[in-house]
Amino acid sequence: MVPLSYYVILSVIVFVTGVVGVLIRRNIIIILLSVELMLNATNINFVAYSYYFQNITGQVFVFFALTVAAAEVAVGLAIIIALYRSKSSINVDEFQLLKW
Amino acid sequence: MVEVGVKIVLSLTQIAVVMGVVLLTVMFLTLAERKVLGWMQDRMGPMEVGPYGILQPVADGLKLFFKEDIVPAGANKFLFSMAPLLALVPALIGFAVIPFGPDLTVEVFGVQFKPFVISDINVGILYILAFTSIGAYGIILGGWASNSKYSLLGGLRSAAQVISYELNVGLAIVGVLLLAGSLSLVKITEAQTGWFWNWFIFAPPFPQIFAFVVYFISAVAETNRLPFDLPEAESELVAGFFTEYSGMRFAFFFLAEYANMILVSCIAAALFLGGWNAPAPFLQFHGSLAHLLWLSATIWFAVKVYFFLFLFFWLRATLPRLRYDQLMRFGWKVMLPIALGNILITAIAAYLFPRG
Amino acid sequence: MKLKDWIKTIIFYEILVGMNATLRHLLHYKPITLQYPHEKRSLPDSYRGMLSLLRYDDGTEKCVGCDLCEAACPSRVIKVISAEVPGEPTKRYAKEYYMDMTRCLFCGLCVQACPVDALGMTREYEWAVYDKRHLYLNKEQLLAIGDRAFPVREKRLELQHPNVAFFNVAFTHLPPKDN
Amino acid sequence: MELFFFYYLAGVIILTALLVVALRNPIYSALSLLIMFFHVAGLYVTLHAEFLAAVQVIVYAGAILVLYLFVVMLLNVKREDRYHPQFPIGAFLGLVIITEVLLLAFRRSESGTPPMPPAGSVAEAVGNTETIGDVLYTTYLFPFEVASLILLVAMIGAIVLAKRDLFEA
Repeated sequence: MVPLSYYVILSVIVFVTGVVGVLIRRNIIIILLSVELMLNATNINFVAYSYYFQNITGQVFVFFALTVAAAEVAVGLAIIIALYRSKSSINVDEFQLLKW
Repeated sequence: MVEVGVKIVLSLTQIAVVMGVVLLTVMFLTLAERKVLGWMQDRMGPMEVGPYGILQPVADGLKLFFKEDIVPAGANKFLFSMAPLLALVPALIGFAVIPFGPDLTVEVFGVQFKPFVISDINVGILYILAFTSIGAYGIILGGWASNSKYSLLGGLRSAAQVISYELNVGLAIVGVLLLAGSLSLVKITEAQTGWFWNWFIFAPPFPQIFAFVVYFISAVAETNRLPFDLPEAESELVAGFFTEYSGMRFAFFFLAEYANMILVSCIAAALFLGGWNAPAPFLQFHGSLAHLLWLSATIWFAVKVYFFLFLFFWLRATLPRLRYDQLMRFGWKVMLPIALGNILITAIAAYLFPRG
Repeated sequence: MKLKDWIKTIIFYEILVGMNATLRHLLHYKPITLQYPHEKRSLPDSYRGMLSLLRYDDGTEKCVGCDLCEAACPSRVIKVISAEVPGEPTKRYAKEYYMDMTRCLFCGLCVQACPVDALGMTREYEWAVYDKRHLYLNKEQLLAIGDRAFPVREKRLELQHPNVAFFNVAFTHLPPKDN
Repeated sequence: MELFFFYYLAGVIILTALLVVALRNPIYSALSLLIMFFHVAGLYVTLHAEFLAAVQVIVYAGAILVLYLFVVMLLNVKREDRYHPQFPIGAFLGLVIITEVLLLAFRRSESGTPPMPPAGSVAEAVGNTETIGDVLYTTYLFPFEVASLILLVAMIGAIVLAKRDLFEA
């Protein structure tokens, strides 16, 4: 049997990888991919806890997370396309109109 | 430990047999398609290799095997080599949950063994849907990695088409799942035993005939067959996403297309036409011959699958290719509402008249 | 009427009609294919196949080197180098005669242009070669084709008229046929 | 045996997650994410969540990632040359969080890990899909409806954002 803490550690490592990806990448598509990484990390946690506590609620919430991820991708990619149309670039450093 | 060994050996044998049958069927299909198309168009089809051309698939296979393997200049070599595998593996892996015959259990060296289904998992249908959705990667990556505009256009078209029609396939299946109350193909087939009016296409509470039509049209579109073969439209895009492929890599794409055809035919037979069940109980071996039930059952299954495969060829011989916007409009504005309405009505019917 | 159309759409009426047509052809299977290398079509006499140069029955060439075929050819297939017949200053013949069959489109204009009927179109069409240069034919090759394709030359009687048959000098010993 | 499967799946998941962040070519990043999704689905299977495993592959690998690839190919971006200048800060933050969590995980507070579930427990007996369906359509019916509303809003939003001349026509 695999101890629950292993799953937690795995999920944290993946989550932090996602966070670092958001911080250090400049390609907006890869930033979105990193967000997917973070969502998956939480999902792993949910499922592991659901199994160890014998409570199906965790899996239901993974289901909701999937829904939200799908919505996020649809809107996010639409925004990327709109940005690319106006700036001809997907480098986040160039989108700085709101920067002071 | 011995049991695990026996289990592994049995499973591997089963997989080898199923793959062998599938690949043999693919070989036969390549010939049958050309022959049937020829006959429907008052031609003869291949006649040269062997008597009446029956050795043509062997000749084709040998030709493709010994052809020069070309990687176009500027192509992404790694993805270019990976794409055919990504297309072929999902097509073959789906056969793992198809029940080819009755749900018998045989004991071999103390190991429980089901000879006619490789693996009866309780999310069988979802498993197949999951892996067919991976098939789109082979197409889209093959198109992108070829470094050719025809391939790229074909790949992008195909990805859009496969995703749109996969949705309709999934929604069309839901009606059957509601009536059967299970996601396992074995259980779904078993729910259709008896006379042919128990088949889900004619099932009493609400016949799934609309779901069946939606499923079949979407399956034709998903396997990129005519009249929905836009990704590989010869007259517009040369050959679509595999324009730049030659030799064995081309053969893999080809195999994937035909294996996908067989897979969707098997699913259609199992979900809508009762799988291995005969139209009437007395058409199976029974009574003193009951121990041969598996034989007649597999034959019935094969008959149904081959009927669908023939339908594929028949449609190809009859219908012209759709335009791309027509294809998309048909998928989203016609097929999708019909599938959703079918789910609604089936749910109400299943609630009012629960089965068994 | 509206309802009828709607029902037809629902049951895929048009598609079923089309599928019926294809199935009928499958069941009443009468192929129109010819297994070409094994069986061949019988060609009409007026088939426009390979070009050839013709001879008279006594073996002399019909061609008088007038260059009209070269002028008539739309694709510039033909090249004629004409010369005097040695010792007979009034008569000319084609000293060299070339045809670039890679460019020929088999229109038959050269045959119609020829005043002495020296060109003919045979019924040969199996002229696939591995080297394009093999299709650049000289006079000997063209005459060989003519000999092969027209072993017996039927004379066209209207050309026996003295005004027309001015060039047909080789046939003077034959009595003119009456119509 | 289970531990071996866990180590394999976890190893591949971590490796591909790092590759997603580290690779320069967006297409390769998306493909490593694809491999990661598959192994996460495998992890779900070892945790007896077959339904979620299938949905993970269908939704993430079959729909979401294809959309990403679609956009990458549509925009046809040249590969990015450098990481962001705030690379050291990001790496430092990541290290800090990871060490913190590792310390917490290995401290083993008095509550400890929960007991192992008994074999043949509820989730396995009823069938994973049925259990999820039951809970989803009774206890969590309202969140379910909200989720469908979110999807509808996202669909409309995506169309409005991506359509070039929605208001000109």
